[in-house]
Amino acid sequence: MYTRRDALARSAAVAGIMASAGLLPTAAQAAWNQAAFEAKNMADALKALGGAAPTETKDVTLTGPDIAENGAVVPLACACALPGVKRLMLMVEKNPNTLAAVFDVSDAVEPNFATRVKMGQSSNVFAVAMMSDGKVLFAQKEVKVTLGGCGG
Amino acid sequence: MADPMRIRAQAAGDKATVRVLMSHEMETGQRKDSAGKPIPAWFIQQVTAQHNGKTVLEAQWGPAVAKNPFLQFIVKGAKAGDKIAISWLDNRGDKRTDEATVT
Amino acid sequence: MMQITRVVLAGLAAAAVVAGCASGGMSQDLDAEFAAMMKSSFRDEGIAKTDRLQQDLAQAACSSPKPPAPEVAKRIEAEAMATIKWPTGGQYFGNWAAGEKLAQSGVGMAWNNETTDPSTNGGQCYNCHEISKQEISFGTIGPSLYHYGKNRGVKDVAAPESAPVVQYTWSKLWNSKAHVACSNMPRFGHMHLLNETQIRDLMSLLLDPRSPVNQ
Amino acid sequence: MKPKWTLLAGAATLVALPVAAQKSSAEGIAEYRKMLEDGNPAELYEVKGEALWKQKRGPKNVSLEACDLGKGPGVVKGAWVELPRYFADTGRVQDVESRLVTCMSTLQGFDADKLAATPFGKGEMANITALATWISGQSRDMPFALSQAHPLERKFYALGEKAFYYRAGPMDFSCASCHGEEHKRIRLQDLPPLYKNPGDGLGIAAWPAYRVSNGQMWSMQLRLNDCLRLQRFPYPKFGSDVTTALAVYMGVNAKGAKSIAPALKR
Repeated sequence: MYTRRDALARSAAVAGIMASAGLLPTAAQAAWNQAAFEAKNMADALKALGGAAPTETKDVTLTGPDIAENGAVVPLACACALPGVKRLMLMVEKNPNTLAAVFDVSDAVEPNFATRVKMGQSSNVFAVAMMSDGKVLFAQKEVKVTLGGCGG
Repeated sequence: MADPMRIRAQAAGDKATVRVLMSHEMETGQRKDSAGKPIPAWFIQQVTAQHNGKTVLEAQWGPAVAKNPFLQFIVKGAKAGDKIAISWLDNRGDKRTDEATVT
Repeated sequence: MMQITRVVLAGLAAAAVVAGCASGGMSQDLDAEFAAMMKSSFRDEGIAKTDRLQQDLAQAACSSPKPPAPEVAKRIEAEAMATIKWPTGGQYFGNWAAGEKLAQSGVGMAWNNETTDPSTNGGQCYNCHEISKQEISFGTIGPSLYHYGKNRGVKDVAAPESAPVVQYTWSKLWNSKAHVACSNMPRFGHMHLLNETQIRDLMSLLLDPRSPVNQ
Repeated sequence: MKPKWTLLAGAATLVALPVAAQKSSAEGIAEYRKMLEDGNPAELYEVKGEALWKQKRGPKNVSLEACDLGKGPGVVKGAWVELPRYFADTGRVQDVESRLVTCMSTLQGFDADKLAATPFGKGEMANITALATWISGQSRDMPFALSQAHPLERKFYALGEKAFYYRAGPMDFSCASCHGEEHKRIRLQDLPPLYKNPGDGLGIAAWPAYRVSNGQMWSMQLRLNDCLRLQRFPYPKFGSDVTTALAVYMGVNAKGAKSIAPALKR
């Protein structure tokens, strides 16, 4: 069984090895798409990422809560049942910038990712798949963000 | 230096589910401090995962990913004893790599 | 500053007497130790000074799992009723939309707030009450206020037959202890938590037939 | 450890229930919490806390491994669910955080007053929170079992009860205003009834906890501090007797309740 102690002991050493082997992502390799992350809607984000107009489909699944107890942490998962997925993305319609995360799918991972996003208010969220044939597919759902606590 | 990540990689059948927690502020750049001054954006932009040294996942994140980020993905063909390494790079150029063994 | 007559209790022994507790030697010792503990444990921070720990009659009498004796409760209610300031010019109503905003906000009077000016405070209503159906995030410490005016037959807030419920609601908001000695509800007018304008807005939220509360 | 597949199982459930609107708010919130269960960022603080416990630090450059949390020097497992308790060496009833201050001062040579005056989330106080987080996790699933053997422990229970019901301040609130009845909530958050055993993993049995609303790790001292802030009380000093007395009151009431700390909270 993997323990936390192992994690601690290894992490420092591993960082050194990977850095010397040039395996860390570096600014030079940076593929961070600023235009996509600054887009204010799904269409602009997709344009910046070189994607076509999206089609809604049941083959992309988006998992998330109907109600978020707090918008600071909203669990979302995206997956695609079709072969030939190049990229999966998570987007939040009413956030200041729509695009939240992009996952590049390789043959070695399943097109199925989960993370947690921030939401400023109740909104539609999207899971978007870019396919190797150029098609762009998406699924959506509404997540209600509630106010909680004493609010003081 | 950034605090260590917490990585769990558990094999089931011919694949392994990897769950990662990263220690990071993920500051959006949209908030103001108590004096009304904008707090500059500070967030992880790129995440890379490797299975036994081979890159299997590259991700780009924006500031909308929640503080102390969580990531879950499934690596095909990974078995107990394999190594999973995760690296992140933030918009200030800070980076961190941690490794775990698949159980 | 607050213009409230406080029953300043030197030791807290007096509180126990008011609350109808036994006042044997043990309990008096404990009261003295409790007072000393409270004094040494807290410090001033911003607007929240240690004088906030001094209790008035209602606070002292309601600081026990046991309710106060009936005559004490009656006295608290009568004294609270006498504090009620009726609205200037008989103007009970304001703007329900402003009232809804106040009901949503829980801000005010904590050590991290800059001022005790009521105009910066919220009413905290949704923390404890269901109010309009649109807001699904509501508390249950207080009763549901959905259809508050409608359930009480208020069709026109200015009609003479509405007067009793209008006055009751104003007095409840101003000093809840006028009706229930140990009510959990803050005394919004009496303790300067909200000003008259704000209370008018809450009155409209609760009673105006056009308010979402009464839809 | 078996993989839990919480999120994936959740996916199947969601697909099977297309008419989301028919779910009650409470069910929706329960589902949200379930989705966050796996992968609590509190784990990051546990990792940090364990490292801090073992690391040689402070003016004397020693670790905390000889710190006595009540079960003997260095015994961490099970310590959390017995705190606060009476310590003969200090002659005081102490909670985990005030005990950590004692150990950091006597063993490591830190200045106890400076530690206690450090704001939450900053410097050594952030370290104390991480240590408390790890220590609490070492008693996970264990039942609360505070001692009432020493007279001072019994006195603190009585003082805690008085503090729990003490109404004061501009809003007349006491702890009991919110936690004095069963089945109440503020907004959508359930309020544990703290005058009795609120049940496994509720009330004191859930703190320290990671707060998703602000992304902060909250210790019991900070939990109480913020409750008292929202009671509109003046500022409770770190490790003060009122905070310890309240923790004794809650801890004794919670006898037998299983700890889930460190938990995840709104």
